[in-house]
Amino acid sequence: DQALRKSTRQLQELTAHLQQRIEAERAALARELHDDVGSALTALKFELAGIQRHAADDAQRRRSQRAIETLTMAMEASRRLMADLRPPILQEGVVAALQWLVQDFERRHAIAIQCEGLVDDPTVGSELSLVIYRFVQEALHNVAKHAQATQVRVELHQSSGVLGVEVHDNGRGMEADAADRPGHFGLRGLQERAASVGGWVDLSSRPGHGVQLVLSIPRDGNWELRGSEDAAWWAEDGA
Amino acid sequence: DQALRKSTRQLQELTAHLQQRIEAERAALARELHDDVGSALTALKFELAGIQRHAADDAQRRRSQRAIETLTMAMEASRRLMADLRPPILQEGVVAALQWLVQDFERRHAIAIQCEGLVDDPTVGSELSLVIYRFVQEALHNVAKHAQATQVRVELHQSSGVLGVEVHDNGRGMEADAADRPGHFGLRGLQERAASVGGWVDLSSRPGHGVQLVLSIPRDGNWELRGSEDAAWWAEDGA
Amino acid sequence: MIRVLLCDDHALIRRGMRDTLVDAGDIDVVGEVSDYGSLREWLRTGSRPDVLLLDINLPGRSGLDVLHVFKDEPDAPRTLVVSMYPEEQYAIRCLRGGAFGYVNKGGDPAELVQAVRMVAQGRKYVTPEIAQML
Ligand SMILES: Nc1ncnc2c1ncn2[C@@H]1O[C@H](COP(=O)(O)OP(=O)(O)OP(=O)(O)O)[C@@H](O)[C@H]1O
Ligand SMILES: Nc1ncnc2c1ncn2[C@@H]1O[C@H](COP(=O)(O)OP(=O)(O)OP(=O)(O)O)[C@@H](O)[C@H]1O
Ligand SMILES: [K+]
Ligand SMILES: [Mg+2]
Ligand SMILES: [Mg+2]
Ligand SMILES: [Mg+2]
Repeated sequence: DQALRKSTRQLQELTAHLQQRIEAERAALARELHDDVGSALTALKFELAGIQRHAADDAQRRRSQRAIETLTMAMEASRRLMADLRPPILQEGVVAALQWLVQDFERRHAIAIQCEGLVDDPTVGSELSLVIYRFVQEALHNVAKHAQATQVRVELHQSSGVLGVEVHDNGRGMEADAADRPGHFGLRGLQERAASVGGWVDLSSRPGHGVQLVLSIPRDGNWELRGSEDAAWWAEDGA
Repeated sequence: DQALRKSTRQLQELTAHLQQRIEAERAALARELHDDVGSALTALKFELAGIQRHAADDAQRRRSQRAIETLTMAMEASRRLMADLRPPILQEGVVAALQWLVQDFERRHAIAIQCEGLVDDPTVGSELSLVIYRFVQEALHNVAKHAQATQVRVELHQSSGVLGVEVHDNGRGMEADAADRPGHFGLRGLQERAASVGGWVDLSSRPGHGVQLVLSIPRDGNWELRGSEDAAWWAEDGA
Repeated sequence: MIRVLLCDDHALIRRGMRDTLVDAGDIDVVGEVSDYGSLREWLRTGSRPDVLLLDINLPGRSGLDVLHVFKDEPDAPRTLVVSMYPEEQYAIRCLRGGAFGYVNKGGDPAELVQAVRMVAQGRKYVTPEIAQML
């Protein structure tokens, strides 16, 4: 029993370590992409424009136009890669990043999001802020993909040493076992991420009554690892 | 106690899943870099050469020369990134990398692997060598995870224009439909990788008689894409 | 002539921006600096440019930090922020931070020229997309 407890703790540490490695690696890659590849491509853009401005004839102008279009494709591809790896907006703080996610969602889907607590940046390190960002990103992504909601709410709050992030929708809701659909990793990934910083995710829903997704991260350093019973994340709404 | 045992198993699965995610993510990034960014930059290289050939005066020639140099910097930076994403041992050649996989397996599982043909490096580019590496890696991974084998064999051979890589075990074997288990991506991923370089994977097995996994890559440049009928990869052993 | 100062840590990009602006005919690039320290120095000893082109991603103090410092300085130069990031993420923050405009370096270089001319006249350079978001 003692041995098992120890091996559980070790595995938990390993998991957190792996998750951190993923994120650290992503951040390093994003930086390299931005600094090395991105800068060279940007410089090239100016150079090609210079060639086009000074083109002696139509054929050269056409050639440089084509080259500019090809370059633009490469730049877009690398920008997509970069944004996937580590959203640059996070450098401006969690609140700015979440506001951007909200605006982006509103623009894309023409649904106004009701925000609360997106005011002062909580004092969180870069790891935590990425966990929060990915949580809201995936939650909003799911709302857009599955919910058919007309109201969405994003909330950030901090009380009694727990940082809470919530995303609610009033859409069609989901069944208890939908989160475990094989091949669908979104929600499971969020749970893993949360666990890697000592937090957890609660999900509650009833078909027809939307989904409430809550990320909780203890901030007093005294959090305990939740046992496997508690970790079952399904809570029947209203139960 | 039961609960702990269960949570240990869950964490074990999670760890394996995370480890795979690291690998999968790296591979996906390298592929995207290669396919999206890399191919556009290669096209651009030709376009710039054309612009330089048709330059009307020295100033334009100088500008296009400068652009070519900047492009070369961008290409080198993205190539460096891609190299980072690949297992570094591959730089030593396919044979060295496979030997390392074999030794690693032997060390971890105390089963000696019988090797054949792991002598001279076949002349394959970096893309092919990654496909071969991942094939043996996943095959050995499956042997460790599922086979309960006492004998394992890894073979590399080249004949009549086809490069063949085989991994056999004498374990409990598997059912025809096991490869399609939802949520299990290993074998399917291998098939996709093989197809991406014009090759294919054959799997044969009978319950109780181990698994034989064969990767074939035509090397004469004359290979045809196998139709969807041929692509059904299941071959009853001995049939 | 419009007098422009460039602040970007990447030499090739500075060269590209310089060529673009100088080719326009009515713009003069009076200096190039690569970080906050050298920018400070230039502003202390040199004369005030009509427009400062300021990169966001600088070693040390970021472009956004620089804007913040400028807020308390009445004679700070009019600043046009240039960045490799797509505009929707940063434009609004920069404009609220006191910038006169925001241009994506990866975009059409002709836009840079247009933006510099507007800012030199003391007008804000705001694209329709950004105006919509404000
Ligand atoms: N807000 C929501 N409203 C309704 N159903 C939802 C909502 N969020 C998730 N679901 C259901 O839960 C399932 C699992 O969600 P999850 O995010 O894990 O996977 P996914 O979104 O289908 O795929 P992935 O996130 O891996 O791209 C979804 O397929 C969907 O059926
Ligand atoms: N060498 C083997 N011996 C016995 N069974 C095998 C062997 N290789 C694969 N299998 C069976 O085939 C299934 C599918 O294998 P596959 O590699 O696709 O998935 P996995 O190993 O279960 O998961 P993943 O590779 O995604 O981590 C396995 O779950 C297992 O049942
Ligand atoms: K930059
Ligand atoms: Mg999802
Ligand atoms: Mg497998
Ligand atoms: Mg910079």
